[in-house]
Amino acid sequence: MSAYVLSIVSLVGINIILALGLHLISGLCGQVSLGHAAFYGVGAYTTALLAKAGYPIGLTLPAAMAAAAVAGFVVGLCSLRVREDFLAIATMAAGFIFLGVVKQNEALGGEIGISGIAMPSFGRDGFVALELGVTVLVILFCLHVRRSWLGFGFSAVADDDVAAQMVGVDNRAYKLTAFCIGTALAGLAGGFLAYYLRGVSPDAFGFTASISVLCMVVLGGMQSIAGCIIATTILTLMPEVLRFADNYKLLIFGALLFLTMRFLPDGLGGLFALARRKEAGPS
Amino acid sequence: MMDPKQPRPALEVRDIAVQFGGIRAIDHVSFAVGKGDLVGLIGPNGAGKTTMLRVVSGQVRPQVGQVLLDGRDMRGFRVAQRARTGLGMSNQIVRPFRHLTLLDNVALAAGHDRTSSPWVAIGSVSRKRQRAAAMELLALVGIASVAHADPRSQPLGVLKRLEVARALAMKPVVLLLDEPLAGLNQAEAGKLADTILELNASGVTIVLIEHNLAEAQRICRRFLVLDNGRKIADGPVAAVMADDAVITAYLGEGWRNATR
Amino acid sequence: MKLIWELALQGLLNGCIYALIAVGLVMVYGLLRVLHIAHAGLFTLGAYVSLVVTNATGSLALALACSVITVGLSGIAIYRFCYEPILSRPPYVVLIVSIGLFIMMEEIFRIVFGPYGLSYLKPPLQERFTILGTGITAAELSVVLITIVLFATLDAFNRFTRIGIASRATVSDPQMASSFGVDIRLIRDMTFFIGSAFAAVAGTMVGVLNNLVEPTMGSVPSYKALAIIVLGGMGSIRGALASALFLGLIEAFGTTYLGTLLDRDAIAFTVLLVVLMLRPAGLTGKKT
Amino acid sequence: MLHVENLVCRYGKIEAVSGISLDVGEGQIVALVGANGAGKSSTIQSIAGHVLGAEGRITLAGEDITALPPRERVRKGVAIAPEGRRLFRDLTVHENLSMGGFCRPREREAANLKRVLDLFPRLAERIHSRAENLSGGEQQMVTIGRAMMSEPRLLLIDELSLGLMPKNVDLCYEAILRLKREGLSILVVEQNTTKALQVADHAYVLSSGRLIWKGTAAEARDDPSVIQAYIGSSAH
Amino acid sequence: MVSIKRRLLFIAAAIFASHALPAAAQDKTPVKIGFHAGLTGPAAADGLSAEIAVKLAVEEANKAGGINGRPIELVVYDDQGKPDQAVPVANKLIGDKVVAVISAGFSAPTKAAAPVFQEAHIPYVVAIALQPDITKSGDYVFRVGSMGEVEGRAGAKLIGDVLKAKSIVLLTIKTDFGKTVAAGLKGAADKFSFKVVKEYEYSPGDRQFGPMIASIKEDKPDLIYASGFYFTGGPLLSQIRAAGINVPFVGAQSYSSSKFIEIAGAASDGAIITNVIDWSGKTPQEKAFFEAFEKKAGFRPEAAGSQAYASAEVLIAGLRAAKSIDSVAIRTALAATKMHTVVGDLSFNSLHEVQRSFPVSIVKDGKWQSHGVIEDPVLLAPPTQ
Repeated sequence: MSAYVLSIVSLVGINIILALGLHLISGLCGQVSLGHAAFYGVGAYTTALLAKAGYPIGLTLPAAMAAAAVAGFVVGLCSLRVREDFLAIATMAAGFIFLGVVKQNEALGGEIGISGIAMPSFGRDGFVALELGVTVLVILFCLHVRRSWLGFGFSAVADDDVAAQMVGVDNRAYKLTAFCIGTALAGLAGGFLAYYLRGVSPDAFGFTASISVLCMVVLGGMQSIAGCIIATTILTLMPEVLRFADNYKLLIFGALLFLTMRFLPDGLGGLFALARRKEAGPS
Repeated sequence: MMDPKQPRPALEVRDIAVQFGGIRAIDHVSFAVGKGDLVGLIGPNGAGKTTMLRVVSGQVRPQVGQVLLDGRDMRGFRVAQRARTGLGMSNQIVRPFRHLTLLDNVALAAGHDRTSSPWVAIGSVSRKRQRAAAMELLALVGIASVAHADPRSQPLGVLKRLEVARALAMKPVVLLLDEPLAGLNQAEAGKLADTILELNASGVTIVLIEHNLAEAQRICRRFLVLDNGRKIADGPVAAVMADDAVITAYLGEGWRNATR
Repeated sequence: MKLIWELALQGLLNGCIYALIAVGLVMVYGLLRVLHIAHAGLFTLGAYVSLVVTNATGSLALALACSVITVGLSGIAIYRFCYEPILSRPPYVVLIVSIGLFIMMEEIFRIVFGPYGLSYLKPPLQERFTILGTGITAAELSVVLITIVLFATLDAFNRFTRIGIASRATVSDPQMASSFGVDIRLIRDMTFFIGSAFAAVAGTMVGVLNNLVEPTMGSVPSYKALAIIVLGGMGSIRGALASALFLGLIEAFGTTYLGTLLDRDAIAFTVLLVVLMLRPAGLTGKKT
Repeated sequence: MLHVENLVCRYGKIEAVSGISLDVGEGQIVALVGANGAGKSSTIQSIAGHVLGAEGRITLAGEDITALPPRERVRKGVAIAPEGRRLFRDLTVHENLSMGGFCRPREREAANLKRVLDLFPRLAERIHSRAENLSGGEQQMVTIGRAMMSEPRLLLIDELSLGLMPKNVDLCYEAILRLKREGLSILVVEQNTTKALQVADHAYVLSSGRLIWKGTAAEARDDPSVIQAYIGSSAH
Repeated sequence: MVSIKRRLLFIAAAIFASHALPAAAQDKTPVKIGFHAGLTGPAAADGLSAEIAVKLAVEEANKAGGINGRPIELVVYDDQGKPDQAVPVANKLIGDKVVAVISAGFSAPTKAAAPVFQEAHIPYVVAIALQPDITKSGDYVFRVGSMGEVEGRAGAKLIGDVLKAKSIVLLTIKTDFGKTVAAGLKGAADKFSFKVVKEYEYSPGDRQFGPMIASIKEDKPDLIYASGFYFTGGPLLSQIRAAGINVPFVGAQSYSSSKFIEIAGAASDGAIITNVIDWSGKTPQEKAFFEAFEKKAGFRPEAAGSQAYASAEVLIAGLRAAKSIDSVAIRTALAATKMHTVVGDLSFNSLHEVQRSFPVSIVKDGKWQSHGVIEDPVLLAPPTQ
């Protein structure tokens, strides 16, 4: 595989981890978040700082997950007080505050960011292998969560959080768990991104980034892990595929987003469900 | 009104008062429900029945008073904790989980030990046992044949039964049923009422809020009547229904002259 | 002391622009519970139409009229073609549609008008006045006056005309309004028209104030206006005006005194978050 | 005035009303009674046009209005005072009343308003209060007044006395008796059977979406089976 | 006024005529040069201008015989201004077998791409990205754009020596560019004996500066130095003037777009910047560039376009000098660059940061005009580590 393909593939992997994190929060547990990139950033910055300090990848990535999960827990606690649109905007606020703090803090590199992170000792191919391996593990983990009683509880909370309580599912604990796991995954993705870019700069974690992750999750269909993975892959590859379209790339991206949701509101997951039903229909 | 044979009531409500803004929804009401009892909580619209139920279930915090479930004070217990402590609840307006099959709706409740905390929940996958239990419950309420259906495609009668089955799956000490018969036709209502009666006969303590007085009278042993937030009667069904205060509450002032 | 007075004035000025932008979002949210991000694209469209027409004809007044009409009609078109068919969907579906639309609009502006932004050939409203010891340009003064006049007019329209009352009634209970003879679709069209027209005015004034109309000029309003409708309690026009002015003041004083701690957006959103935690339904919102 | 034939309403798969026919004569008060969930509200809402996909035939003074949307029906002369009152909470009393007359020419608003304030003098004092700040009784008066502003030929009132103090219930009933004397046809859904049967000319009793009894109100008052249908037991 | 020092003209190594290299003339396969910039998204304005400039340079070079007889082929990719897009773009360019790459991308994408090129040993010439760490990626990375820190020092000399201001207010745009310029300027303030009485920061998204200007009035500075871009600087300057503050307004090369004057209108008169290019167009080379660019683009080249053009000049000269497409040879040739470009005479230091002087430009009669030059090889020496 050429370096180009490898770099694209690892970017897809990072985005899948990131999007699956949001999928847990917004798709499975129903808490729409407009601030997911902040946790991506927390992970990336944690990794960057530790890696610069000389810690190995085996330590920086878990630390990134932990830091992002703690941040996720705090935001989750705040968000328990608000619902739906208010929740979306509260998480958006969290994203802006994260960015404001990072940009103003020279210890975090301020506007300049952090650079010069060394590739892990096992080299670039090893890194890509590790990253893809972890991506697979994350996918398996998400599939497990979905199949487990945790996912069962999440879907109940997403569906109707009052009814969930009536069957003994503590909606607060579940929402917080979703936030912690989902943001930990975002932190993990951020950690990989820091190595991938050999550095971090604040603008990669702004509102636009949060929106594009949400687009991946929604386009995939809020309920479907496969849909989420496919949508993430498509959206990540889109700039590559659309290189020919040059000047019209973003326009096509916007149009695709608009048209898909306008005419296929259940996303790709909805499309699969439709196909399955058609298949199952005649028999 | 405790049954002397029962040492400890399954559910006890002590001196509950609830005020919304300037309106007193419940005005210092107390009652107890003995184990194995089947009590109808009745009263005209706006009497405070649903508020009372929400107080018991933990959705509304009363200004004054206590709720005891099986002798345990429920103060500070949120809805989910109460549910796990043994309060089975069904909703007046059905609230199935729309994205789960009927079977899974019940299985989720049957697995309340699995969902007790996210840590426990993530560790277990198999739903086999809970689905088996759920299937039994669906059979018990008579909807096993549509166990794998999508709740959105089911008629109200089925969903009402689903509510009951889901509440039962919590293995409740007390089952609170909020208008399980509302919206059902005569035949359906009669059948569901029979089911409720059977459940009670098998040992489940039931508190039933019901507007369908005909069915309620048929199955309940005891009626508890609320009107304007106050308890106006409590006792055996026949006695309560003969009570002038109760009939006045239902039919309005002057019914006696009118019917003569 | 003079500084505080000037900061307050500048804060209110920014607040006025926020209010003009946010009012459409608030009206749409009140009526449809839709977060209409593409509204920020209409704001940009308004700025472009005004600039192009002014540069072609030399008349800002004519340009403003064109802008209001074009943008108002575009607002209706967005409602009819983009939102109306998916209103029954969960809110995030409409949100993503709106975001997609906004991205498309920004890109179309970039492709049509170029990425560098356009300026007025002869920038209008550049005269300077001194009021209460403070210098103010005609453009700034116009923003304040326009805001006062438009909001007073809108308030009067909503309170004293039948159709205005009907639109408030529709926000309160669409089914009942309909059962007394109100054509709900007409009200929605009207709401989109008025809200978008306000955005057109805001876009025009921002274009004049900055003498620059850029394809991306809607980005900041796209999220800032969301903060305003939340602060204002979602759906209340007066609440939006109050919270827009409040946000303008917070930013003016915040950037001056806390600028080294947090940037403007972070200050605004910190306040938003604090307000949300204390009053989960917004500054002026009622608990529902 | 109103003729309903074989009305069926479904919500999804739930059939709330299964084939009801009823008539309201000109200048009559007709009471529709029955237990909760009997289908009374669905019936009255179908007549107002609020229920999508109601089947059957509804005619107003011989004119078929079955297919008309609510805003057309109100022009034809059907006005509703709905259950739970559903005032426009953020609007003042005056604005609420003005909305009631939305489908009529503005010139007639003043005259209609005078009529309503004449009917409920108490509203004149609260004319500029926001609807949500009114007491329950006042709200019910605004609800009826709002319906009257549309110059109806048929007034539909859903759960007139629900949650009202007895004094206010009496006030409202006096008002509708007065409207009846002025020639208005009124269909009232009531759970306060006694009160309804005192003022009504005719009564229909519903149970589980079906019509189980009909006759004059006087007969209803004397027929113990009506009470039985309602509370479900032979109380006396 | 400004003492215009005599410019030293280097005989650039690059001005070898192609016929001077007879042996290579037979090989006609194109030499591929990579180019990436943000051509869509928020970086598009600079990116597109840079693309025009680089294409122009390549066309001209091809007309002049290409690289020793081989035509140059430019491979252009859009990094969208995003770092995560820049890594695949870099790898794709490597896959396309480019011999060297020019970046007119912003800091974040360029910073992400630099290590990739370094590891692939592909010479990478950075035109406008100012993030200080970029050249630290390794010895294959060169920067033609001056570092913010250096430009800040040039600004300090302009303020203290030329404009003789004593107390200034510093308005810093919150980008890596603004922050590094501010750091350089503050560091040199003592040396040029003026005081920064107050520093304000603002965001690139800001267009309304009322509160800040109200506060500046209280500070009563002799001069205002504001880093920023034409789209912030234009509105900022006109608002400063509208508020009645009439002290000199000084900025950096990022205002050099004619849009700046268009936006600020009459208020722009007298604004002074440290520039990348001498607007007088005194040398035929500059004049030709201005004319050709304007013909192609429809507007005058600004900093991004000029620096991108200069980057292409440097790279093409380096390729010609290397006489081979071997990466070490190209790198060595680039490192030895000492030539006159449209942005003046330049050379690289040990870190491959550019060493050059700063022409000063002033707005007069609605046009950027030459206003001398800041020359001080010691002061303007870029850091070596």
